[in-house]
Amino acid sequence: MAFIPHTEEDIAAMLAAIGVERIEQLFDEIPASLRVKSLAGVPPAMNEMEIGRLMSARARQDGRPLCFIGAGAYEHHIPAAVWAITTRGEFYSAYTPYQAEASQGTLQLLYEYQSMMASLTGMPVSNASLYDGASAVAEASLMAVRVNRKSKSQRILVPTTMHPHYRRVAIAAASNQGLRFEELPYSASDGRTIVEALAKYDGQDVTAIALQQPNFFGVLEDVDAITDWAHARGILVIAVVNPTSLALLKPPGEWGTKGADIAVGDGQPLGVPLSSGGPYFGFITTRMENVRQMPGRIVGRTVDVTGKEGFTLTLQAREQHIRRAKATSNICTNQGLLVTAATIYMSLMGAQGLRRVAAASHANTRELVTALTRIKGVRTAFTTPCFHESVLLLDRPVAPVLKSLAAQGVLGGFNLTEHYPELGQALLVCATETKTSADIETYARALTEAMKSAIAA
Amino acid sequence: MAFIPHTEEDIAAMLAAIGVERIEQLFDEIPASLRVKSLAGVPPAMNEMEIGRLMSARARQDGRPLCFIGAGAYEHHIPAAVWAITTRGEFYSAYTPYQAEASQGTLQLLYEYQSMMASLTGMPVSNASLYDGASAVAEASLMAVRVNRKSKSQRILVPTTMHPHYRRVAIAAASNQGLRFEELPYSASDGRTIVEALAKYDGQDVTAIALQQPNFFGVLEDVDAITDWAHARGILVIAVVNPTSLALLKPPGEWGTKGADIAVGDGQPLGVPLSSGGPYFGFITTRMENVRQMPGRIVGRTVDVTGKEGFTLTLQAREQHIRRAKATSNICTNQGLLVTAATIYMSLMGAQGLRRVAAASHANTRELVTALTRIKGVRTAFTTPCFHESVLLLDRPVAPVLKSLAAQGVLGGFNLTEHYPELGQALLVCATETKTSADIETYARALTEAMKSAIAA
Amino acid sequence: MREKLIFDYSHPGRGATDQWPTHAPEPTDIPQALRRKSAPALPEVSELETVRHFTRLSQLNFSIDTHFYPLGSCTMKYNPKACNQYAMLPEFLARHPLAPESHSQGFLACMFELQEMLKEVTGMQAVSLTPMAGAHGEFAGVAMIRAYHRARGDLARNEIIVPEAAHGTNPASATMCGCVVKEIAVNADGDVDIEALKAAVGPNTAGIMLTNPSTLGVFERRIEEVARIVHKAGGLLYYDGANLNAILGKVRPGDMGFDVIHMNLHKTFSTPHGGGGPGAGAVGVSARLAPFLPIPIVGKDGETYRWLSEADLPQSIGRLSAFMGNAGVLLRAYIYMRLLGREGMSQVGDFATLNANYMLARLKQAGFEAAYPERRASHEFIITLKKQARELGVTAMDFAKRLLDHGFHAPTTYFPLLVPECLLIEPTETESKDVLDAFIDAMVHIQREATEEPEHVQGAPHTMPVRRLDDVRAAKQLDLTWKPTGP
Amino acid sequence: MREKLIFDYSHPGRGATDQWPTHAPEPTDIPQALRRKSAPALPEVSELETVRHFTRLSQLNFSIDTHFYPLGSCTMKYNPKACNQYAMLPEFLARHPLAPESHSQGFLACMFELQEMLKEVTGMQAVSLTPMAGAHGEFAGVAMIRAYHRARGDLARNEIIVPEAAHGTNPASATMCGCVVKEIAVNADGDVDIEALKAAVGPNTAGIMLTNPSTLGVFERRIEEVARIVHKAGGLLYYDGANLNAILGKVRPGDMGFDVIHMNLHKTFSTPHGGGGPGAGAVGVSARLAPFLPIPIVGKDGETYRWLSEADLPQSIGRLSAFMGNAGVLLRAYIYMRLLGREGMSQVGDFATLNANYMLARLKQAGFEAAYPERRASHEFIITLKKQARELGVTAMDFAKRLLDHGFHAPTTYFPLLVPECLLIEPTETESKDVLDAFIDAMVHIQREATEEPEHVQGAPHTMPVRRLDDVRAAKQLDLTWKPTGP
Ligand SMILES: Cc1ncc(COP(=O)(O)O)c(C=O)c1O
Ligand SMILES: Cc1ncc(COP(=O)(O)O)c(C=O)c1O
Repeated sequence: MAFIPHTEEDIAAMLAAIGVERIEQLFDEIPASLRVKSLAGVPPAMNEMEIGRLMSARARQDGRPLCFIGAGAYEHHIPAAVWAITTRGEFYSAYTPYQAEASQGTLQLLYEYQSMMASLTGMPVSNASLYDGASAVAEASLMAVRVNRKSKSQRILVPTTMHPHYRRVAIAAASNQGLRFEELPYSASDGRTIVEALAKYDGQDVTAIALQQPNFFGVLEDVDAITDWAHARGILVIAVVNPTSLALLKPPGEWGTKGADIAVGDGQPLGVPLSSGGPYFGFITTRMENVRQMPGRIVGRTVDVTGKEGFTLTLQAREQHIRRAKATSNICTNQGLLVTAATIYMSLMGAQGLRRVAAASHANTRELVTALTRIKGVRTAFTTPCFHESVLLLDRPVAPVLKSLAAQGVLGGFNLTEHYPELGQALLVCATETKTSADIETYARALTEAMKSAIAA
Repeated sequence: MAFIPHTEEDIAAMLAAIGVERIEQLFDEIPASLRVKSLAGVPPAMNEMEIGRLMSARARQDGRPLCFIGAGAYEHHIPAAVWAITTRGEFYSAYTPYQAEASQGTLQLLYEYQSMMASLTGMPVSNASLYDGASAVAEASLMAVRVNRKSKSQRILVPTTMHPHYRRVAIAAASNQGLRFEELPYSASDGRTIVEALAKYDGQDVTAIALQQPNFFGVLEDVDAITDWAHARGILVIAVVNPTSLALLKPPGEWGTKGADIAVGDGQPLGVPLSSGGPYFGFITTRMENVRQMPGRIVGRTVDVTGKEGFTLTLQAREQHIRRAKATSNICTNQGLLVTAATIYMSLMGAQGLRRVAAASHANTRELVTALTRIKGVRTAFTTPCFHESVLLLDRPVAPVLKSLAAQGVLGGFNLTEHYPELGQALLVCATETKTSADIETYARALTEAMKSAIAA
Repeated sequence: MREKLIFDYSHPGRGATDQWPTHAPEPTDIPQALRRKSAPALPEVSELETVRHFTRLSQLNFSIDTHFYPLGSCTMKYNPKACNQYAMLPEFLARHPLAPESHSQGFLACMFELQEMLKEVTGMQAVSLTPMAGAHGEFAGVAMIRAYHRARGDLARNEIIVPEAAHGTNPASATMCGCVVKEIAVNADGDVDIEALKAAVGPNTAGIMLTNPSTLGVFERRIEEVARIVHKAGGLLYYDGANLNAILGKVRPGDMGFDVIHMNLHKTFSTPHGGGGPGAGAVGVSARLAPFLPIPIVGKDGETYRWLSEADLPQSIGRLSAFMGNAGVLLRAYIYMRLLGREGMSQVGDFATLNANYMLARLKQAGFEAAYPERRASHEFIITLKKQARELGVTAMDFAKRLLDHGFHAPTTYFPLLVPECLLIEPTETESKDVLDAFIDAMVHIQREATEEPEHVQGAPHTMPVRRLDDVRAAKQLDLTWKPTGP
Repeated sequence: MREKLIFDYSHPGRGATDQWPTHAPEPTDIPQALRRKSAPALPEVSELETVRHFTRLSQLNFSIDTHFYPLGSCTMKYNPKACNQYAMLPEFLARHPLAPESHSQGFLACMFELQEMLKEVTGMQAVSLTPMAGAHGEFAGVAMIRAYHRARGDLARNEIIVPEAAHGTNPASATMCGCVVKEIAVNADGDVDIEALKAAVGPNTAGIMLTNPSTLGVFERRIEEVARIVHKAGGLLYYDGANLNAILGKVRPGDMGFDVIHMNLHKTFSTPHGGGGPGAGAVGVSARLAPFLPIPIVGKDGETYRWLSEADLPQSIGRLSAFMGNAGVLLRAYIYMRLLGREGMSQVGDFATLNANYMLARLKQAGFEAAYPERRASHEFIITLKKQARELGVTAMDFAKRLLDHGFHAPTTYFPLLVPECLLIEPTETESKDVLDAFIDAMVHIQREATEEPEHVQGAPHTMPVRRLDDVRAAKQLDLTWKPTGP
């Protein structure tokens, strides 16, 4: 019996103590008509050796292509120490630190995480994680509605330049509560949200604006101007940021004159493997005065009965297990293990290391763009300053080009034509610090090949 | 500076405390003429990301061929739990448990290991490990000379059927002290040591006989007869055994009427990966009366000053750090981490699991032999009972056949022609429990192909 | 044992330089106005300091790998190491979520088969793996219920009925979906009060959320009647799968009449709890809700697996995560299910239930008061210490803290809220009788201590890295981040 | 914290069945006479019990990852996690030692480059990686010395000179090679007594074994003279590389005149100590000893790597292990050396030495007595507590045990034997000044305690899983294995 330690003797003694003869009897309160007849659709058990072979074969099947896709998930170097420690049983197989005294390891780590994330985003407080970056935008929008009591509209402005999946998740998650998300247009020539277009909202009741920096195209928005515009009109500012970029770019807490009100994003770049899209983690930080409107767990430092310092979950009155239908969010299980990895990652990197990761990734993407735009039929879409990701325009359809690249073992980027048809045959590319000049050469050679075989548009 | 935590400030404060101005001065006792000028032959540093890429590429280069080689190193299933726990920092980065009170984890584990290994071999005591199986044969031979005080000859009989590398290691390691190893012939028809040939030694001074079971061909020797023959003549018996086989086969402690005197072998099959030949570990067990002649570390159970049970290194007076030139061996650092893995492995397997591993490996090898001998030009060398390894005879040269198999991704076995030319074109094959019928089919297909392309002898 | 903050190790100029890119030219093309002025206050520590600090921190935790962890409602069963090892194969870790299908067939095959297995064990018709935890699955489920009613033009249905014993996420999720929550009572025997239910349903009823077995540790016996009442009123039934472990292979939510369910893969299918997460809250639905499932879902065309998205499911409630949810968790659940296989599934239900009923019987014999003494335990059960609290001044919290000193993680305390001074105890099937016996011995020991030396229990824990912590101070004098002290 | 024996968890019929082959037919072809009659007494435990037991055991250890571990002569530096991760890539783990060269080029490239790098940092002409620990390398080295003399017909040379401060493995290894050991004195300043050396050499001298810096923590200043004397007498010089960390990138054994050396890769090149091993004791030689190196060695023909064996090296001392030694350890050393690179090598020597001299200076200032107060420390140094032992009855052992209570592994105690009541302290370069300061504070604290409350020090440790253990009883009442009690 897989993972079940009971011997025949154990079972007999246990049944005797209960006063029944067979385990079956323990289910006698379940209506007989409902009992499962068979689970034929579940295959027979494999032992560990067999599943190991199967999984290894499946992994090999997907291979290790050279990946230049970013689009919200970035392949960064992950120090070996990160997961060697993260997967230690004491972190891996513990749960939410409800029993603080027996969970000081997790709690202190979360306190350290909150401190790092607050500093990175330039905000005073952080929670202990949300599901992912996309759902964090939804949570931040809901939080903005709670915080901005003066606004009754529940209108949230969202630039079209925000990750299209993030926008869809926000709509799916928050529209049921009546929030309305309105798109802000961008300029097809510079890839940025059109600041002038905001004038349209002057004098209207708007709850918040969510602004992604860098935006989905990698382009840097004029966050200062937009933040100041919003604050002047009582509109809250939600910053949606890539944590790696914050080693280099102005943190949300310093946007405009007063800083953004809430910062969110996906923590994946901080030591979390690509892993098909998850588990990642969402982060959220805010001003101290908003802390009681934050969703999710928060850890605080306190003392024990002898005055000794210790850590515990705090401000639980916000949460579902206390406040139930009136909680700030329904989140319970969060992404703790990924926060563990990220905290170790940030410790190893420090500000300087993280800045080098950002700078190297940025430089590599520039090198990539230079190499690719040397190829006939390939040019850059925007010349606006960007961070570590860039849009290319092809003179022929993107889809078959990507297919041909994939056949050569190169994942050439994210095809923008579905989400941004107005840009034409646009491709979003990214080369993080993990890519070498040789890799970039490989891509360039493969693209030269691919462009040849694809028919010009 | 890789792994060096010193800041400029630290360095200045430390130099000041020492009273020097530059680190260089700390080396002022080294004659200037001797100082290193350059280390140009060492390449510049790589960072972790770069070495990770390099090692991944090198690993991929060697691939994952389907392996049917045994010959002293066996590919068995290793439960994921084994190395997940073995590589925990507390085991991985500790050293020999000199400070017993701060090393109870390692010490208790070693005590448990000794208990398991003693029981598996059917002997009363075990040490805490030797380097590997081959060097264990050498240590056992030296130990036999110390134990068998009546014998003055330092002659050790070793069957030709013992692993040829083991024999060579024993000679390299022990002949400097005057031990002489004499080979016992085997029968080319049944692959076993010729018991009758022992008669030649009747009446001679022989110190010990070392007997491998199963022997290098996988064939089972008549250990009872040989053990009794030896004991009747005051000759010690050193059993050289595969620990997996002991779940099924008679343990050394039960060989003949009185049992073998010393049992050794390589612990690799117990949860240690093939890993190009090491690190593995050697084990040695013996009768209680010989314990003071054993080489290597031994752990004992004792009590602390309050009477509480605990574990500590014991009988250290045998060892080099106390007895120096008169020690039972020069071994100091042993193979502790591998013993950690093996102890976890044996716990997960238990007697029943280990027996199933042995039985499954044996059955798979039989299936393999059946499948391969269906191919024209392939037959078995011996029909004698064997354990999980078998000798095939080809009607054409083995070397090119193996080469052709390798080109098809199959490592077809160990070529016996160098070490056992008298057998003709002989090939040693093994299929452990990790091989499926489909794998065996793959081999058979590949061999059919390979036999075609190779020229008949 | 204390461990200082990582920031206390920090020194300007120190760092794990080996981890940093060697070549990192200044990004001169980024305008100064968009740049950061001062570096964030991340620690500056060496790799050894980092490893040592976090290794030492880890040792301050209780966990399944080190301690019995009978946290009711959380199913803290053994997390097989194989699930982690094989989910972390280099190729799986490196797979980009937007990789083309040509480089995804291995991964997608696992996901497709996981969907199929989950359908089979729950009796549902379709599954989406995308929700990232139980509560996320609840959100998806209620959102589908709303979408279903809306699609039928049944716009008034915005009430979700929830028994008072429900987990907090149930009402909170309903609120997240813009629904109004109606709590109904449960009977003295732990079942839903049928009369209260009848009174609650009506033309505004969107649905009911039920956990079965309930969080009271008993099976809802009149589930068929409940289903009839709700369905008749035009509502749908939502199944909170947190307690699926109890009935795995015994009875299926789909057969009980549920229209939509979530499963906590981090409970029933043994993916790690990770100190708080990640989880995975796959949802399953009956045929009529299938069009509304959140995307993406894995489909199969001939021999090829592919993502189904908006185009395939135009009525979908949409996306719940940037990509496909907690893929790495799903891989672990897949491996676990294949390891258990058909036979293993129903053994889970058998032995989880056997363990709980054994503990309940033994504790009752030892004089502890069961909340539902006449009922079978499911995979968990409730002990109420209201007598101890009243007579000895020793509360459930005191017992919980004292259990830590005995080397046991405490059961869930003070949940469900309707049972006073309660301990919700869930041993799981992977624990041996020896462990259960030792826990029971500890309870008996603490009970004796509570009589003879109550202060000792009230003052517990005594052997943890810290003594009992001041939660009130934590919430009043907020200290949520370390701040660098001036230079 | 106690943890019972794994056997105490065992129950007949329990087991981690998932790990067992499903199909395991009876081997009916193996005669009963050759079969085992009764099963070995291995534990019968579940996977969770196993994981929990060994995880808990691990927590009872001090280790580099958790504690400062200044064990002199052992170089307990940080073991980078990268070395383990990349040495354990699935392909490396699965590679059979007898795999053909067609499937070995990646692995062999690493080994070849490792050989080359080791040659460069030691100044030797050829290297064999096969010895499995330092002592094994010593054996190989002395065996080569003997083989060299023998090959020249110089058969009388069987004496190995060893300074009295030498590590026990030196004389023991010489004996293993059938040599006679001659110990010579060292001076009051820690250098070899040149007169004693001159008296010791002669026509029977096979060679001398030296550690430099010596185990006394000082550099042998007259090494060139020593080399001249020994070489002139017809002997060869053996270098025990245990202390190579001190001089890495500063001075090379080959340049000092050594003919043969071993390196402890598990010290200088940071492969893990594993609770006692494995190590790797690669040997390096000057040109004249190259023909005698143990096999196998990795050679390069054009672009192809291949094993050199008997055929290539007919004068080799032979094989020392069944295959090629501790290959996985060698991979870790290779990765470490590539991470450090050229620059990193000499920083090791710099900072290992800086740390030791800093501690020595601070401890001297605090009133502790250095064994060689006039000398520079190498990467380690000796404090003698003979005054404390005499005046307060508090011994080096007592200090060592009390240090455990302060969260520090003890330095090496009572070695070298010639310094009474000694602590041999080796901080290594990977420890920060903060840690060294904390250790010094602890020493000062214990010194004060030894004066004011000597019993407390003598009774240490007080906070470990056990108090001081009875070694005498352990050796007298031998209890070396657990035995099943009757049924
Ligand atoms: C009964 C019940 N429902 C729902 C949940 C919520 O699940 P999750 O924490 O995965 O969001 C839990 C888990 O804590 C639970 O116990
Ligand atoms: C000076 C010295 N020489 C030799 C050795 C022996 O090395 P090993 O333990 O690797 O066999 C040691 C290690 O303990 C040592 O310190």
